[in-house]
Formats: sequence, structure tokens, C-alpha cells
Amino acid sequence: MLRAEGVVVGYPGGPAVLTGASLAVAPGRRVALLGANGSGKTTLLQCLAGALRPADGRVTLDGQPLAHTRAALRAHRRRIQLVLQDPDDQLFSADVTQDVSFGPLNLGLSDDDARARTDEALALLGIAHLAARPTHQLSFGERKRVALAGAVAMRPDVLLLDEPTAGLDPAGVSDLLATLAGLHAGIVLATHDVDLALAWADEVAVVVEGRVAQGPPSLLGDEVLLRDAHLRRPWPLELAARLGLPGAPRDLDQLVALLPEGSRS
Amino acid sequence: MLRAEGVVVGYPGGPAVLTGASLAVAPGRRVALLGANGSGKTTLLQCLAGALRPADGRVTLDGQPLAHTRAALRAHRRRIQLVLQDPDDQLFSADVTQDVSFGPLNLGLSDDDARARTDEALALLGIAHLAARPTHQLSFGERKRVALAGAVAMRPDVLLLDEPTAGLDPAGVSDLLATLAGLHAGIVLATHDVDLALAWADEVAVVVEGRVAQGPPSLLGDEVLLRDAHLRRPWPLELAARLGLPGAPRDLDQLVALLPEGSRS
Amino acid sequence: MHIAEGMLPPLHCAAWLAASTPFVVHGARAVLTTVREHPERKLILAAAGAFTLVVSALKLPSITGSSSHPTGTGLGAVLLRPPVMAFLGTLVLLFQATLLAHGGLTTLGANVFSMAIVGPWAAYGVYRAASRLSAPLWASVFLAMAVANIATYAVTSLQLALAYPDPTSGLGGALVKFLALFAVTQVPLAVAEGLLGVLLVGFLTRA
Amino acid sequence: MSVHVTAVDDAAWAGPWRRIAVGHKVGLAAALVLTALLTPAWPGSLLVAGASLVLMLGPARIRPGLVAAVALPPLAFLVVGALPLAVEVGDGLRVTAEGGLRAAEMLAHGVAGTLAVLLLATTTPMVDVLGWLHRRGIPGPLLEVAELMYRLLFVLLSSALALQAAQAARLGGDAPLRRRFRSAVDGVGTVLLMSWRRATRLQAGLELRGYEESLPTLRPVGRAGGWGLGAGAALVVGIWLACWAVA
Repeated sequence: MLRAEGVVVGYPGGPAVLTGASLAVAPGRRVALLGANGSGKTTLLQCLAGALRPADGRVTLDGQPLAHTRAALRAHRRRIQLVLQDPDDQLFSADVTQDVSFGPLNLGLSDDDARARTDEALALLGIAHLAARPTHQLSFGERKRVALAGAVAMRPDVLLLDEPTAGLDPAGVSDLLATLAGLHAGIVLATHDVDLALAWADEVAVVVEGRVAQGPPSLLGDEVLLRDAHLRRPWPLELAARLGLPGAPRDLDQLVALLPEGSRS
Repeated sequence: MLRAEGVVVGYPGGPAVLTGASLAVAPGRRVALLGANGSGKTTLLQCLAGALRPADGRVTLDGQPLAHTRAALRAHRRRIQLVLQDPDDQLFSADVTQDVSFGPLNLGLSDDDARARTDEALALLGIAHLAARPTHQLSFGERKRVALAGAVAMRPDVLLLDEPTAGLDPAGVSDLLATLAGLHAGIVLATHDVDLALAWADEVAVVVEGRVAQGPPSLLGDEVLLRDAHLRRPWPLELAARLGLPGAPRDLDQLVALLPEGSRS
Repeated sequence: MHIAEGMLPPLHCAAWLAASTPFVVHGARAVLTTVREHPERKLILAAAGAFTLVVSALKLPSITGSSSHPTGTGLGAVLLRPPVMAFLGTLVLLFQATLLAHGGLTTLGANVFSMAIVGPWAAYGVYRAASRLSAPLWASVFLAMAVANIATYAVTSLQLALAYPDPTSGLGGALVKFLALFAVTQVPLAVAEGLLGVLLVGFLTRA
Repeated sequence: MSVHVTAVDDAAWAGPWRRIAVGHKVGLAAALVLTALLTPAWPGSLLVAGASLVLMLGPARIRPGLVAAVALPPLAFLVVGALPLAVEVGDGLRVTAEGGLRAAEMLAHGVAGTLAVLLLATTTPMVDVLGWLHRRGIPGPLLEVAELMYRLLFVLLSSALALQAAQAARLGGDAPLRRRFRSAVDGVGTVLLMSWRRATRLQAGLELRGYEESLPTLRPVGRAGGWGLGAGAALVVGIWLACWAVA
């Protein structure tokens, strides 16, 4: 279990971004992290990953508070991996295999084991065909997948993904979500896309005014929360509310099932 | 009227990206340009802007074919402006006013006139308060608006916008669309967001296999076209189709209006 | 200004390589010490090298009408110190030789000597001297950038003159010939590069 | 020019010679470069130039247009650099037949050497050479700097080119020289800030992946073609024999 507990973060010269944010990620859970631009989603992910040290509050992993010592951070990063929004912030090597193999080799694996891990990660992400391609010739979507493969190759317990679907077309988004479904890790996925969050997540967490409201996906029907968070209601919930339907449909199928017989022809 | 007629573009050593793409933008029209990652949306916009010379086919403005001579390009750029997806590829001046005034000054305007144009563009974009700020300290959404202001200050007849909503949260997207509605220019807006395209555009243009299918927004109900384009159907059209409703609702209100009385409570 | 592959006779190639090697090794040692203590400097050094390469591939409008390519070694010397520039400059030249066929492999030693050693040291010396004489920052930067360029060009001309002395007037005549030939492009370029430095400092203080 | 930055590298990654062991390619190119330099212009340089061209356009399958585009700028510099050799400075300037011969010889050495270097450049990505140097004992941290430089080069280059195109789109080319120079400098300054930002962000991103001191990666393994080595050696020996025969 990865937790942020009452995390406070400010940047020099500005007001606090997070004023007491808490989030819990149970093993294998899929959590969608929502919030407006600049709300502090990325900041929270960085705290969870150990990249940023909160001014107050703490991050715990299986109940153990994270200390910001070199050894503790190293142990933390073996289990928690953050994939940044811009793949160019994490890709450093000339070709794909080289890049993805960095994490495993850094874990101290032998060349053979690292190669196996790398091949496995590339296969999981569906990009085995890119293995020998130069990084700089890849498209944006391909680079995003390679960056993700670099994290997956570390076999983390929790994957923190900052806007992994940004810039991808609908087919790319579906492919990515299908890929994520095949991973055995807890996932925190930061996104602006309320429809995606509703359809995909086990739980949603909305960053509002420096704090986090976490709950089931139906939380995205809460108008007051969404207004404060500068988000809109996902369309299945919006339509269900307008039509006065009971329940919280998460996608089209569920919505259609809720409609009375007479409206289907 | 800005047109691309049978435009063919390939990159050295690769297959052709566009194999005969045509697009027409009538004065003041709002055209949503849709297509998968790598389908050639950006390439087509670059051809329309005169930044890229097609291997075959042509671009015409009011019936005149665009010649790639210095004088012809200058005349073309006075009327057609392209705003890139990443504002960092476009902003280069130390502060906002200086950056936005770059185009007007290059039009040969006096300092006073250029300042008036700049102030006007900043006001239209709702960022007059940023005028004296250093460009490199702005947030992502602010930089996107400054880049757009730089194009608007040229008072173009047609604005070509490459993924202007990418990376913006839902509130940012609504604000941007409201801003665009206040401009007196034809707009071609490239996007992945089929729901946005349906709700916003006068016409849609879908890039499929190097060519373009242009038509009314209801074109986004065409399943075969969407499948070939790796896009999904916008949800109002999808729901209307599933429920067998007549017509092509473009947003929630239109959809609700189409539903039989019995399904509304 | 790079001496192309094949332009220097074998003995000259070897001599310039021998002359450059101690400086480059010294620079490499300095880099190694730095990155062992501060691993994060690796990224900054790499970015500085990449920046130099990118800027050398960009065209600047120049006074002669044609476009020119700034070398940026003067700026690098002031910011990173000459020993580091000796190493980074060598990498840049190696990249240019293998990515652009710009310069060469046998002439690498000679090019390193002019562009990565003499240019940066001259710039650094002038910058320090100007600062000590409490010249304004813009003047120090102008001189450093312009002098790096001029020094590089002078050394290149000397290297070519040494390799190809004039049959009648000898080394002196050859030097005059090469200096005069390249002055057409290099003197305006040196001025442009000095101006670039001054404006760049202005940009960075406002940005 | 900027187009060629990626054109040579793209060819090197895509070509069939990518898979040949780097050491063999370096050895062949080095032998050809030295041959171009050490043998007389006739027939040595001519043979080296011919052999390099045939190898590039033949088995290495490099586009002729690319070779021409990349070879042109150094060729222009060679021609300009050869001019003073043709001229003698005594009482005024004099063009002599002897000087013309010297200029032509230098040109021949230069063209041959340049083509031999191009043979390596168009068939071997820079990073492969760095990996090869690593195995030859160059300290790891220095090569890591070079490898990071290679990666950042492409990131910065695409932004810099986009920036230039964006300036042109807003009629940057129509400004008077003074303002054009100014906006060019602003562009350079922007790329400089971007370099700094990219470096710090990549640093942070790599720390998340566990970077502390070194950046170990798997190395691509080249295929050593035995016949290729023999053929290369035979080619160079052949050129030397031809030179000896002519002499």
C-alpha cells in the first residue's frame, strides 16, 4: 500500500500547491488522478515517487514512512516508478533497447537477465518491433511507450503515470489502456479526461484546492466537487443525471442498459 | 477561399504521408481536421501555410495557386497563419509583448500601430495581464495563448491551429473555444477529440490513408470512415445510433431533445 | 572554420594531433573529476555540447549577405572554462565530422587546436583581462566572442600556410594569402559573433 | 545544412551496413583515409575516391542524392582552400602551372579523404562509434556525456528548426537586417534556455529511473562479416599496389 498522508508542498515565492493532500493506492488498484492544469497532480505524483520532499506530511509504503536518504530512495524507486508526461524528459539513449535496459542493469542484473527483462517489457507494451530503432526517429506516441517500457522493465509494484494519454489519438488511448490492463501493478494515472477516468478507474482521486478527494468513480457525478476542480461531469453521468436515471453508468453500455425500454427502438 | 488540391507529400526514404489530399476552407468557416497520430494532419496544415512544398498537387488562395517564391510566400503568410502544437516551438522573445509584436512589425507597421495590434490580440485572447511577463516563466496554457495571440495579431483570413486544445483541462478547452468564437477568421482546428469536433465545427475533414474526407459534422457518424481513420464515433452520435434515434445530435442538449418523452423523468 | 579531410599532409596531421592531445587529455581529466563529484553535471555538459552543435547548424543573417554559422566557443570558454571546452569542442568536432562530413578525422587534431584550444583560451584570456580592467560586461563578452573567432581563423590560416608555404615568398606569403582569403568571411563573422554575444546576454537578463 | 544533420545519421541507421562490426568499418575507413593522404594523388586519391563512392552507392546502398548533398559543402571549402596554392606571391600575384598542379593535388587528396570519411559516416551511427571506443578503454563517464549529447542534439535540433520555421511564418524573413539579427539572437537565447531546461528535466527524469552515477545500457552487437574484412583489406592493398605500379 502506497500512501500520501497530509502532504504539503509549496514552491519558493508562491502559495502552497498542495495543502494537505492524502491518497492511498492499494496493491493492484487502478486510481485515476484528476485535476485542472496547475492543480498539483504532477506535484503529488512526484511526492509519491520520492522525487520531491514534502514540506509537511509524509509518504508511506506498506506503512513505512519514506525517508529522503539515498538508500531509502533507492529502495523506494525499485518499487515505485513514475513515468513523466514528456517522454523526452526520460529517454536518454540512442536506441530503444539501450534505453529500456538501463533500469534493469541499474538494478544490478546481468546483461542476459537485463536483456530478458527488456524484451519482456517491449513485448508487453507491444513495441518489440521498435527494439533496434533510434530513439530520435520515433513518433511521439512511440516514445511515450518506450518511456513506459523503461518503467515496466523495473517490475514496479506501483506505476505512476503522468498524463500517459495526452497527445494520443483515440485508438492510441484504447491500446494503451488495454496494455495497462495486462500489467500486474497498482496504477495511478493522472489525466484531464473525465470520461476516460470514469470508464477505466477502480477509484478516482480529484485534486481540489491543494487537497485530494478520493472515492469510487461515481464521485465524478458530484457537481460541486467538479466545479471546484474546474472539471466537467463525464457524459454518461451527465446524461444519466439529466434524464433522472438511477445509478452511475460508467460507459455507453451501462448507460443504454439503464434507459427504459421505450427509448430503445 | 483557401484550398489544398490533390496534395502529395512524402519524406525522403519513407512512404508518402499525403497521397492526394484536398481541403477547402471558405471564409469564416470553422473546419475541424481529424485524424490518427501520424496520419498527416500537421503535414497538411504545413502545406496550407506554405511551410511545406507538396511534391504534387497545389494550394490555392482565392483561386490563385501558391508559388513558393519569396514574394508569393510573403503575401500568403500575411493572410494565413499556422499555430503549432507546442508553444515552445513558436515563442522566442524575452517577453510577451515583444513576442506578439514580432509579426505586426514584420508587416511593416509603425511601432504605434504594432503596439495597438498587439494589445488588441492580447485582449482578444484574454491575456492582457500577461503583456509584460517574461515568456519563459508562463504556464503551459498561458504560453499556448501567447502563441495564438502572435498569429491573431497578424489579422489573418485563416487561422490554422494544430491541436490547440491538447494538454488543456476541460475548463481551458471551453475558454479557448469561446475565444475562437470571437475571432473573425476562418479556422482549421486539428484535433484528436471527436466530441469536440462534432460540437464545435461547421465542417469536419478526416484524414484517412493520405486523403481527406470533408463534409458536415454528421460525417463523424460514418463507421467505416472512422474505423479506417482509427477514430471513434463521438458519443452523441454513438448513443443516437445505438438507440436508433433519427438525426445527428451534436451535443447533450440536442441528444436529450431527440429522446422520446418516456425516457425523460 | 574547419580544415577539411585531406587538406593537410600526414606529418602535419600527426604534429597537430600531438599538440592537441595534452590539452584534450587535461580537459577530459577535468570533466571526469567534475562528473565524479557531481554526476548531474553530465547532463549540463552534454546539453552545452548539443547546444553548440545545434547553433553551429543554424544560420544567422550576416553582414555580407550570405548566412553564417556561429562557433560559440567563446561563450563556452567563458561559461565553462577552457579545459572543459577543449574536451567538449573535440566532441563537437567529432560529431560534425561524422554527422555532417564537416571537418575531418586526420585533420581533427589541427581543428581541435584552433577551435577547441586556441579560440577558447584566447576568449577566456581577453574576457578576464577586460573584466579586470573593469570593462562593462557587454564589452567583455563582445571581445571574448569576437576574439575566439578571429583567433581560430588566424590559427587555421597559419596551419594551412605551414602546410603549403608559398614557393617564392615562403611561409609569410602563404599566411598572407590564406588570411586575406578567409578575412572576407571571417572578419564580418567575428563581429557578428561578438554582437550575438552582447545581445544574448541582454536576452538572458530579460528572460 | 540542417537537413543533412539528420540525413547522414538516418542513412547510417537504416542502411544494410549498420549490422557490420564497427571495428571493421572504422578500420576500412581509416585505411582508406590514410591511403588517400599517403599515396600520390594519381592514382592513389583517385582510386580511394572511386572505391569509397562505389562502396557507398553499391553494397551500402546510400542514395546518390544524399552523398552529393553532403559532399558538396566540404568540396566548396576544399576548392576555396586550394585557390591560394595556385597563386604565388612575389611582386604581385601570379598564377603558375606549378601552383595549379599543387592545388589540384591537394583537391584530389581532399576529395578522396572526405569521401572515405563519408563512407564511415553514412554507414555507422555516431553512437556505434562511441560504443566501440568504450570497448577500447575510453572512460565511461566521458562516453556517457557524448551519448547524452547525441540524444539532446536531436531534441534541441527539432525545436530549433521549428522555431526558425515559426519565425518565417510570421514574416521573420521580411524584417530589416537589424531586426532579423535580433530575432535570430533571441532564437539562439531561447534554445540556450531550452538546453538548460532539457538538461535539468532529463536529470530529474533519469533520477526517477534510478540514475545515481552511471548510465549502463546494453550495447548493440555488430555482426562480424569475415569476408568483408578480407575484401576491405584486399581493396586497400590493391590501391597501394596500383600506386607502386604507376610509380
